Amino acid sequence: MTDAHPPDNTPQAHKLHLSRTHALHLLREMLRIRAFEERCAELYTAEKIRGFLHLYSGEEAIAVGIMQGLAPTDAVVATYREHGHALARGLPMDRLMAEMYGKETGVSRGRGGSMHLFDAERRFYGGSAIVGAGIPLAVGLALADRMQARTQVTACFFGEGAVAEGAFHESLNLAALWQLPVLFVCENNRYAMGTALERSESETDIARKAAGYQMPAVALDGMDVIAVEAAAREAIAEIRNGGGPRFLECRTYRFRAHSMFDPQLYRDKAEVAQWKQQGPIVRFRRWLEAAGMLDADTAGQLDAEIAQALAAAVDFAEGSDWEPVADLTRDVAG
Amino acid sequence: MTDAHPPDNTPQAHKLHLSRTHALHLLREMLRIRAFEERCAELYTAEKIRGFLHLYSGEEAIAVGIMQGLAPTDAVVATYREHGHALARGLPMDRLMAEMYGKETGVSRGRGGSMHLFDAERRFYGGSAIVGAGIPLAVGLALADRMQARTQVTACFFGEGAVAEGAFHESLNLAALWQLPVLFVCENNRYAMGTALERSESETDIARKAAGYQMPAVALDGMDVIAVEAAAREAIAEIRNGGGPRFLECRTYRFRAHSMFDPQLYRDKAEVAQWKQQGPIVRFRRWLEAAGMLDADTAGQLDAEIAQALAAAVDFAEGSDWEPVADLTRDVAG
Amino acid sequence: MSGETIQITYREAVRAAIREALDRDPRVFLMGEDVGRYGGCYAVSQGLYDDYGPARIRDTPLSECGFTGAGIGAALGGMWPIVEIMTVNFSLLALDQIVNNAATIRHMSGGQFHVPVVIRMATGAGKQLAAQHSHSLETWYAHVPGLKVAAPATLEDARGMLWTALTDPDPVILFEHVMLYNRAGTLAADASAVPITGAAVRRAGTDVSLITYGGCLFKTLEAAAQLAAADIAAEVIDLRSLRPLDDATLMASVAKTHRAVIIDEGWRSGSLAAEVSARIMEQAFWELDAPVGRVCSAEVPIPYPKHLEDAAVPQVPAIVAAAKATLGQ
Amino acid sequence: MSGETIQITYREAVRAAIREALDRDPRVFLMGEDVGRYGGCYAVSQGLYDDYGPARIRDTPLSECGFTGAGIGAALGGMWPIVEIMTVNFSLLALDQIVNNAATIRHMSGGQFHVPVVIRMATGAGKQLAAQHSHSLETWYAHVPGLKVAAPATLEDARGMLWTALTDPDPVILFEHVMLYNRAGTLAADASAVPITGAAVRRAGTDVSLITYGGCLFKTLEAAAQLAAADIAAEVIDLRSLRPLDDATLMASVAKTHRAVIIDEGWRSGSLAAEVSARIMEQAFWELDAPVGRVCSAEVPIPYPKHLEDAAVPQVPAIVAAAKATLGQ
Ligand SMILES: Cc1ncc(C[n+]2csc(CCOP(=O)(O)OP(=O)(O)O)c2C)c(N)n1
Ligand SMILES: Cc1ncc(C[n+]2csc(CCOP(=O)(O)OP(=O)(O)O)c2C)c(N)n1
Ligand SMILES: [Mg+2]
Ligand SMILES: [Mg+2]
Repeated sequence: MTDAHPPDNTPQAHKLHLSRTHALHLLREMLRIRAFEERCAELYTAEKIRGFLHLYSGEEAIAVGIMQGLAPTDAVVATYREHGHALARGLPMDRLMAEMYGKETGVSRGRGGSMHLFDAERRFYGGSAIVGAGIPLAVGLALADRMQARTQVTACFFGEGAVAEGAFHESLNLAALWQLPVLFVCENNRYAMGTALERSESETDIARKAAGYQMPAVALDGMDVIAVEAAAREAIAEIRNGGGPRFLECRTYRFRAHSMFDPQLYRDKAEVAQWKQQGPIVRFRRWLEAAGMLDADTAGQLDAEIAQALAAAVDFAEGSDWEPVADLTRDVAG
Repeated sequence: MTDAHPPDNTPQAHKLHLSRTHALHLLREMLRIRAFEERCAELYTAEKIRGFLHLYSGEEAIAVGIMQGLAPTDAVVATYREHGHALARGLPMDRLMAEMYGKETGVSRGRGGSMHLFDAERRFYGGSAIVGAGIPLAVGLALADRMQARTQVTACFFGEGAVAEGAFHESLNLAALWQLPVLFVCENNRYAMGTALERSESETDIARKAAGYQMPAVALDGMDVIAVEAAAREAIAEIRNGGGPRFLECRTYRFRAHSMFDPQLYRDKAEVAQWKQQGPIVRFRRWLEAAGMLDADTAGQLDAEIAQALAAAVDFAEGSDWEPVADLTRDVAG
Repeated sequence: MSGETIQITYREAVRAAIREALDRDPRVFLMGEDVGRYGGCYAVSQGLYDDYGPARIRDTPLSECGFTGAGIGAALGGMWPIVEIMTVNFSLLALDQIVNNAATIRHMSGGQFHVPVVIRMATGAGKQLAAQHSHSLETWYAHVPGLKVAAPATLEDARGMLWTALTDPDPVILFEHVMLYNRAGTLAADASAVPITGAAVRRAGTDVSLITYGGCLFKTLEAAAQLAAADIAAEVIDLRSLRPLDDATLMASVAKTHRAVIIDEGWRSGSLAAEVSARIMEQAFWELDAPVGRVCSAEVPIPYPKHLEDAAVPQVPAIVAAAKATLGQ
Repeated sequence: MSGETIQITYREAVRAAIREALDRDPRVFLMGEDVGRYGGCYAVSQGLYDDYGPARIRDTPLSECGFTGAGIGAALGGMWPIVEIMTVNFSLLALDQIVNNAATIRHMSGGQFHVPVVIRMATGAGKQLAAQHSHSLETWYAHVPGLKVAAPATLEDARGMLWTALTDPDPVILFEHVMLYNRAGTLAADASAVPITGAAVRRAGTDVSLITYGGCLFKTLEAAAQLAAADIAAEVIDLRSLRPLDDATLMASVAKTHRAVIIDEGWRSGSLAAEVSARIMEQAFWELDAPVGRVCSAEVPIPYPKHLEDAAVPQVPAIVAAAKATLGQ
């Protein structure tokens, strides 16, 4: 397979007029996510975080790139691997960390944990642990916007594994049939748990598959934050102008195990190592340095800021209270 | 829409070396089905048949054409509109009629009725009343054949409405991924109950949609029994030779209401009339006459034979017993 | 109330309720398979498409998971969708969306989101539609916290529950029994919203409580009439709300009659009737003069022929017999 | 029996059962998401892929409806498939196939066809997986005629039920509680098939019957031990088979103890516990000295944090208290 190797090494910066401020913002966003994820892994080992924990390391360029194109009134639907989306969408790191702990100050009162992050203010609709089940929701959110004559867009993230689910098929058809304002973002990290794409799809070109719903679809290098941002901006503008749904297949790779329980029997260490060298952060950082936009001082400062924010978030989580047992059945009908 | 009109009028007989015997066989099969269906409609009005009754009139060329290519050991999975498939597969007309009545001598002991015809001997697996739900079964039957190193084919019939269901998507992917011996036959009669194809699918070219699963797929005139037979024979041969699944979209039209409860508010009488003129039987008969294969005598004889068989079937059904209430819970586990 | 009444069928009552909702609030719309041009598989929405157009009477493809999920999403997005799933049989394809999304989001999000969707579906046997088209799975839905579940059996409830369900911030499932659509009767001309919680005593009595809902209500009332002829005063309770259950009304009745039979078209094992029986056990055991009985469907896929279908589902004689059995007769 | 024993976990016992089945009959194969190269989401099938290859240890795409239906079809076609649905939570996507196809075909075809499929799935809460990953929906499956449903709780049953289920001509659903996989213990080295119908008395007692299954069995045994310390002799019954229920064993126990509590991780309303309670009501009412109690899950989507998850599902103190309550303590 020709695309079984990491993509080449040149971020597509020419597609955007990239100011240094914005470039550093993108880097900061990706670094924040990476740092958060790596800390989560430690906290999992320390048994501060429990349940399932799915980390986003390696895929940061997608969430960060896409979010650049969204307005605050747009909506986001994500998956169980959604810390990155939440952070990039602007959910506060401390409340996210508190949610990881299951504390009452968490974004979902601690009830959701890693897989169920919600934020009404930022129209962040989770955080769904059923593969593919967020896709119909996104279609419905877009339908609501359309019926209320709002020009909002709903961005819907899912993995390439979800493409095999019936929910994917039914939803793409609905969105295309009704020309709804949905941006479908497939995070194709080549594996669904241990199942490689070519063992789950008869058509491995996901963008082509999506195009079969009569929906404009493109595949792009999901490790190039600039390419993702450019594609997102273009697609979102078209959607907002009433052009109907758009589909972006972002090709990427997950650097870590599927979840913390995964011994990764299904892929070679060498494959992982090779992809890591082409990771979204190292590449972008290298490129920024070459372009003279990032010096050691700035880099150090960025890292320090992030470390501080993260430490504060952990402190916040540690210091927060558990929801009282008496509130167990609060917020439930029937 | 260019294909909103009935197809042209020339059966594709050149595709087969058509003997008169075989030609008359095809005609007889279609006539048997038509006669059965029209009698069922009367019996429904007479309240001999109850429940839902979905008639196949207008679509006979598909079941008849496809069945020509199947061996007795092949398997068939059909829908709730499956009287034609059952007859063409060789299920005895009298036991089918008894099933319509709900009599114990029926092919399903009378328990299934119109929507649930079964015959183990002829590997006829029903008769499913959940749209799309037969498709995964067909995939499984083919998997069983494959795993047991048999060269059998499973023919799976469904309407174009089923294409929107998740079950369709998941099943086509599985069949293509595993290269299973399934012949998918989409009976595209342009409507799912009252929903026209263009209101249910963003991609109205169903064959193209199927091809998106990396499965050879063709669309054909489903009102031309010769064309259907030719396509079926070709596809089945390829499947049997290990070529993996094939997809036939047979374009057709249902002459009657969706079921006996349908006032047909969603389509014009003129549209129906126009299609009827191009019906599979009138066209084939006209062509046979022109080719000198059918004279008035033979036609009269055919009609008489069929009328007699049908009368016998009705008598058989009328004369049969009901399953005793004491047997209600026979054949059920748990 | 004006005192004026109209003649109306159950089907028309549901339609009138949908119409009223569409008129009252622009957030309301109806979506489902063939609700528009076809007029609804049970003709409930006939005429609405012409009056409200394709956006608000929205035909969907055959995609139960997709459009039910979209209805839930639209509710999250500020609409008040009425999702029609043709029948409970097809709702199995949408269960994941209902159970894992609609029912969980409010609690799981710490109360940030509500899902004001109403999902209507036809249920039950009686039309000789055989094994795949005759389910009564109300008990499954009634099992799920986060949902409210109601079964309008009367014209008043068919007319009145929809608006209440729509204004409820949580997802509400409404079950309409297929054998009720053609029932005709009189209804107050100004009939409007009724509660979706709380059972109703449909006939007062002192000897035995007959507890039922949906399609079995009228069979049970008929049984009560026959029992009256045998000098047994049966009280008939229509659960109306299947989740939550109205324990107070049930227990008050049992405290009076000391005997109860539950009539439920669901298969016996794991039926809603079991839950009602268990609650009477827990809350009114010491009141009971006889074990609580159940009249449920036989545990078999429902067969097509009328005599077997009839034999499979609850019928008046069985109800009468069960009621008498609690009295030792 | 040789008398020889081995140390084994529940997970290994299931794996040994799968291995044995694969060895015994060429019709047997395992299919499901990540059963192969990954080794199974709960590591049950680890190592099997290497030994049996991709055809018999068949990884599927994320298509619960499709591959479960394909398993049912393969069973119709003469195979004996073991379909693994990772967890009951995802089985909602496959319910249509299970209820409308697997459970109906034998009866609906007049007995012509059988569906010898076995569907295994993990169930239950306890791993802090939150609202969408912690369901206990055994009661739903136990409601459906045409299915057999069993819940192996012990090592013997984990080892022995699979072969019985495979040789059964009808579809069998096996529930494996997630909290059991790591349980270790001793098992006869030559352990083999055990029945999938019939309850087991896991501890004999005379004062109260504690009736349970699956993940709650060990909590219930622990409660019985605590009760013994308080001089209450609890009998512990493991239902094992959830459909059909073994009424005889249940009623024999109640006839002896005159008191019963059912412990069930399902949500209380519409729980399997309700069915058991209703059956005791019907079949043993006059034996009862106290109302039958239920210890079930709180009616709430299961929350993530441990203290709330623990509060939501049955725990030993609640079982002890419910048992004592039947004795007026
Ligand atoms: C319906 C359903 N089936 C199975 C699972 C278990 N599961 C969780 S994540 C996952 C893999 C999903 O892969 P993909 O969609 O590619 O997303 P990724 O994890 O790679 O980001 C599986 C099988 C699930 N959560 N939901
Ligand atoms: C899952 C499901 N949804 C809805 C229905 C109701 N229904 C029965 S047939 C039908 C239309 C199917 O159309 P199509 O697949 O085109 O087949 P046709 O009837 O035209 O032969 C519908 C909506 C059903 N039986 N099953
Ligand atoms: Mg993936
Ligand atoms: Mg059609």
